[in-house]
Amino acid sequence: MATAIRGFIDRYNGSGKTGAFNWFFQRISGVILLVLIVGHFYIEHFYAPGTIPTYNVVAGRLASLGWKLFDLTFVIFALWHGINGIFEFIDDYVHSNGWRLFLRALFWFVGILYLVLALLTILPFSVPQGGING
Amino acid sequence: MAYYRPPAKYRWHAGFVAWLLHRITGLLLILYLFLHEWLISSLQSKSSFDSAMAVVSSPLFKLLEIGLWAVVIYHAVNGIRVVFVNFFHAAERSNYNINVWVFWIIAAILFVIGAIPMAKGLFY
Amino acid sequence: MADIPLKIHEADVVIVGSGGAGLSAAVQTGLAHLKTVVISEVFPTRSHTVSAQGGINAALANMDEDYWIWHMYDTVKGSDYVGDQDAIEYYTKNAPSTIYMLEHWGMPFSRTKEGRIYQRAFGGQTRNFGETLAHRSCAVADRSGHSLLHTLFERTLRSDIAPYVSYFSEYYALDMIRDDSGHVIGVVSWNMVDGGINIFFGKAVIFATGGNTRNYRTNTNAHINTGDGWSIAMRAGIPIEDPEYVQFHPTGIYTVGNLITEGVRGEGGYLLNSEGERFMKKYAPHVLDLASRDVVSRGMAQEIREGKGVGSKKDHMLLKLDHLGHDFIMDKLPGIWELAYKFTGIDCTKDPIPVEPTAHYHMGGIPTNRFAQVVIPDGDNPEKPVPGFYAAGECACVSLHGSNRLGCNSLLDLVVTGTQAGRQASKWILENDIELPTPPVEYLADKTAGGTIKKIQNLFDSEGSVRMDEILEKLRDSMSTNMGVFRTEDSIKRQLDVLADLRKKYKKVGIQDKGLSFNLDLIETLELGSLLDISLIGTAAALNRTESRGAHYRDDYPERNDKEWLEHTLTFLNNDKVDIKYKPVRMKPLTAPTFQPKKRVY
Amino acid sequence: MSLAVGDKIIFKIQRFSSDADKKEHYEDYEVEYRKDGMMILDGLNQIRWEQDGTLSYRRSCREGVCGSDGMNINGINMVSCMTHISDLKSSVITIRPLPGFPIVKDLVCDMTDFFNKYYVVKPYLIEKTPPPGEERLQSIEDRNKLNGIYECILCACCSSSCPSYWADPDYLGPSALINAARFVLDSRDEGKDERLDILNDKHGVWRCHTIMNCIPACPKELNPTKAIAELQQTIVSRKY
Ligand SMILES: Cc1cc2nc3c(=O)[nH]c(=O)nc-3n(C[C@H](O)[C@H](O)[C@H](O)COP(=O)(O)OP(=O)(O)OC[C@H]3O[C@@H](n4cnc5c(N)ncnc54)[C@H](O)[C@@H]3O)c2cc1C
Ligand code: HEM
Ligand code: SF4
Ligand code: F3S
Ligand code: FES
Repeated sequence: MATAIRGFIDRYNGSGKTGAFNWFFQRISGVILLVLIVGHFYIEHFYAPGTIPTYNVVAGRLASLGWKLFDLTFVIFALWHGINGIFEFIDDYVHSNGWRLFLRALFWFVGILYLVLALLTILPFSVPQGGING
Repeated sequence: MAYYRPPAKYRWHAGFVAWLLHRITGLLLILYLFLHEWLISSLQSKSSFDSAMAVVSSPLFKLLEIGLWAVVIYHAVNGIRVVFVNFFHAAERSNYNINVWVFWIIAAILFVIGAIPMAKGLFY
Repeated sequence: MADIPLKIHEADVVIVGSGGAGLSAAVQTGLAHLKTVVISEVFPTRSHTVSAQGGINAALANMDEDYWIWHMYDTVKGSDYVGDQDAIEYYTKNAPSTIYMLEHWGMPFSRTKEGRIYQRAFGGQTRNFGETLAHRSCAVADRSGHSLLHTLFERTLRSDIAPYVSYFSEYYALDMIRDDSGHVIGVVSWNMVDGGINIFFGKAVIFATGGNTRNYRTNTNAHINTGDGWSIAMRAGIPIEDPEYVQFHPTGIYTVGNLITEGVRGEGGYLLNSEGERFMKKYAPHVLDLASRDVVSRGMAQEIREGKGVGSKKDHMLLKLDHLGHDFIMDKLPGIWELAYKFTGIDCTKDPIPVEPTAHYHMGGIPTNRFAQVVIPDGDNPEKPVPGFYAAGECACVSLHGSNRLGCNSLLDLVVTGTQAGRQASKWILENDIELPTPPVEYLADKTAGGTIKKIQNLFDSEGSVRMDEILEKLRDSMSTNMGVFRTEDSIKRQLDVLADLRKKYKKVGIQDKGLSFNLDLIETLELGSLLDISLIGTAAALNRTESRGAHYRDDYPERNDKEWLEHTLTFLNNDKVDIKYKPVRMKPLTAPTFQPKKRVY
Repeated sequence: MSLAVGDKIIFKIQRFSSDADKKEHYEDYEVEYRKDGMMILDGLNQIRWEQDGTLSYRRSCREGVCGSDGMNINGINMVSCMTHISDLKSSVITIRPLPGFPIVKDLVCDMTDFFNKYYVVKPYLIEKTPPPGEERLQSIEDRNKLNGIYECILCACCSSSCPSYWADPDYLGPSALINAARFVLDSRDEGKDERLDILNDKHGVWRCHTIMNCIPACPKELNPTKAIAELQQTIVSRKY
């Protein structure tokens, strides 16, 4: 019995991947996201009900560095938080080490891809094409 | 000897439901984020952007947006409750169940506050 | 019915029972680096030690001045002078270091303002040889047994012991194995989970199978407390000492038996009869409801006999404590409030709790000396050790408790005698070069366990018409009526007849469950057999003892008779016949002067 | 629904035997309500002794301190010996073994995994400095930190109610974690770091999603969720 338990204990020792940071950051980023997401909704949906967010409106807003940073922070936090959440799923429901590794790698890749995509999308908005009123 | 493990069943209660919804809404949100970002990034020209925006400004999409707001506000408020449980002992035996309901009510109120301007948008 | 699987294990020490006593022994054999196997009917922390509430006695003097000799005096007096005084001295002297040891192992004692172990007052515990009340019972709120058992189990999980101690939980001991020279070399058991006979060979065997008062209608004991240890020992030719002394706790909850601690009366609760009279003033004019357990139980039973019982059957008493006030009860006795509320629906801050004298504890047991070696009479020697056999805890009789145990002395008994058993067995194994028999497994199994296997096989094969519950119900009712607080020659003889009849019926008992996996039917049927055995020897011994001493009260012989009866009973069971022998009480302590028998007044 | 002595209630019990069966099935038994305050365990005993001897379950102390008889009664985990039939307020009572464990027979589960996880958290006092000749001192306040934690009876009602525990076979579960807290919060313990290192694992404290099924499941009225939060805070504040 003792050896069986020893093997069992080893499963909890020395993995190096404790999950503490992810857990903690999930909470921190959640609270930060609360501010960001309410801001995002306010600006996109409540601020001027009925107006259609045309390219110009958005681009106009994004012309300022502040808004650019706002949207970037939002995307980065949301991505991090959301993908972290998916990792939680994986740890809960996927039990083979191979699959766990594969899915983690996959979502790291997806995460980085979308980060790049976000940068490429938000940064070009800074130069309004054809002027604000065009 | 062959033991047997049937799938687990358990009676629902507020905390259980709250967690399940949190999971589902979290998943919906990240999937929406992927979709949203992919869509916007593919609309790099003004004309395509504006025509897409016209589509998503139709009443149907406005309704879906209100749904999105519900998902967001539920996830956000429940997330704050989780933080309260983790760091401020918001799960005493005497109040753990009530707290879930309190946060649900807060979520409902916030949802309505946000949904009103959004609903107004439906009629423009 | 499929074939019964058979498995053989070997170890240095085999411990049967994982209550406080068994675990204390396992710690010691583990420390001696001996391969130890603990087999138990239940997972260790489910043993009945977990139910103890009050505390564990030791003269720590944390609350007021106290010495072990005062503790010794109280124990001897409580035993009604049939306790063996050498053992009692060893035990009370070692009590403080035992408590410190438990504290070091992590037992979460309640604390005093100074940060020391909290001690409370309990019945029969006095200072200065009976002068004033002593605070001697070291307590963990009202969960002392739970904490004790968990602490001991935790101790065996530490890395210095864990590799040496293996637990075989849910293995039910069926019989023990003695070789031709009488040396005890193993235990035959039944794997309750998957089914099958498992034989555990060991150089020494320690029995710690706990209490056995399940043979009474209302009792404070767990479902598993069925006297298997006694029954197994008797089948191997070992006698049981003093089985006639059964302690009745005055305040078990009416009809269910769950214990309401003595502490309720300590805090000012008292007993009432149907006329609303505080009747204990008749039976113990000085201390009233706080007299020792045998005295209070007797008082209650006497009232019931006189028709002053409460309820439609006039068969119980009321424990009144509402006058203490709601806040006080919720502060000092919350556990009691919950038990009473759960089991009777009564809110004891408003109404009294219905209670009755309830079978609680067997003072007797497998005879041992103070080294926890099992001793049997041999020619002129009344106490010859059985090689390789040790016993500890409630199933053993050292005898520390004589004919009446004091509250909170039992938990101490478990740890002290359990530790002794573990140490002595280790010493014996390490000092002697013991060879386990090594003939072919089949032969060995057949030779030693053949009879047991056949017995089980028969139960599986039989189409027995009698169901175990009929016999059990009858047994519990008749024992309560005939062998209760009061006994007479008539009632005892009546009980012997009932038992003879029940034992005959039991031979025709059948089981409905013929499966191997977790066959509770089989286990309960086997347990019933043990209950019948222990009931029989207790009854037979009670018939012989024509005096009243401690928990054994004969209406026809109401006085204690030191001239003829200052001795221990030894009962042997041969098939359905009980042979009774006697052995002297060890009156001489190790260093203290002898406490001579005196009239016991409270 | 209120019950009177003499009424009949139906116990709908999930049956399974690893000897013979491949799948579970349910059997109905009629139980007589014999006295006020009758517990589920009394009903089970009635069935075993008077109707069907093949029914198996664990039980020992019959007063809620040994932890043998955790089972799922009308969808909620409880110990049968402390559950009043009348409190359930239903005429059909469904009884199943603890969810999430392999079933050996009827209401008896294989608890090996549960106890292994308990052993993993080093559930014992770790001492580094030799103790004094007497007891170690501990203030009343320090001792009171253990209240609401040390009373655990290892009944598994909490772990077996936890969806995380069902999902992740490596999750330590609320019971093992509250027993870890028992020592982490003990002022006498000197092994906090090594114990917290074990708990600080993806399948340790971080796998609790504050689902809180474990709170109402605990028959001793303990609060595993709170104990886990305490551990999480301790680890986080130790690290960050
Ligand atoms: C309700 C109650 C309250 C009490 N309160 C106090 C108190 O406050 N203070 C005090 O000092 N004393 C108290 N006592 C007495 C004391 O608790 C018991 O005497 C003591 O716990 C017995 O311990 P044990 O180790 O000998 O046996 P137990 O703890 O009963 O353990 C017996 C062990 O033997 C095993 N076993 C039995 N038969 C078999 C078998 N056939 N095969 C395999 N294993 C078997 C069981 O599984 C179990 O592990 C109380 C007793 C009761 C019932
Ligand atoms: C708005 C404020 C938000 C807050 C306060 C918040 C809070 C939280 C918290 C505390 C958790 C951890 C739950 C747990 O471990 O049990 C969590 C999980 C999660 N969140 Fe958020 N979140 C927010 C926004 C978002 C957004 C925008 C997304 C999507 C991009 C998202 C996706 C997820 C996902 C997928 C999970 C995992 C769900 C689970 O493990 O059950 N969250 N959130
Ligand atoms: S915490 Fe409660 S439910 Fe969980 S094992 Fe302990 S006593 Fe049982
Ligand atoms: S139910 Fe499970 S997820 Fe946490 S709060 Fe309780 S352990
Ligand atoms: S039988 Fe012990 S907890 Fe129910």
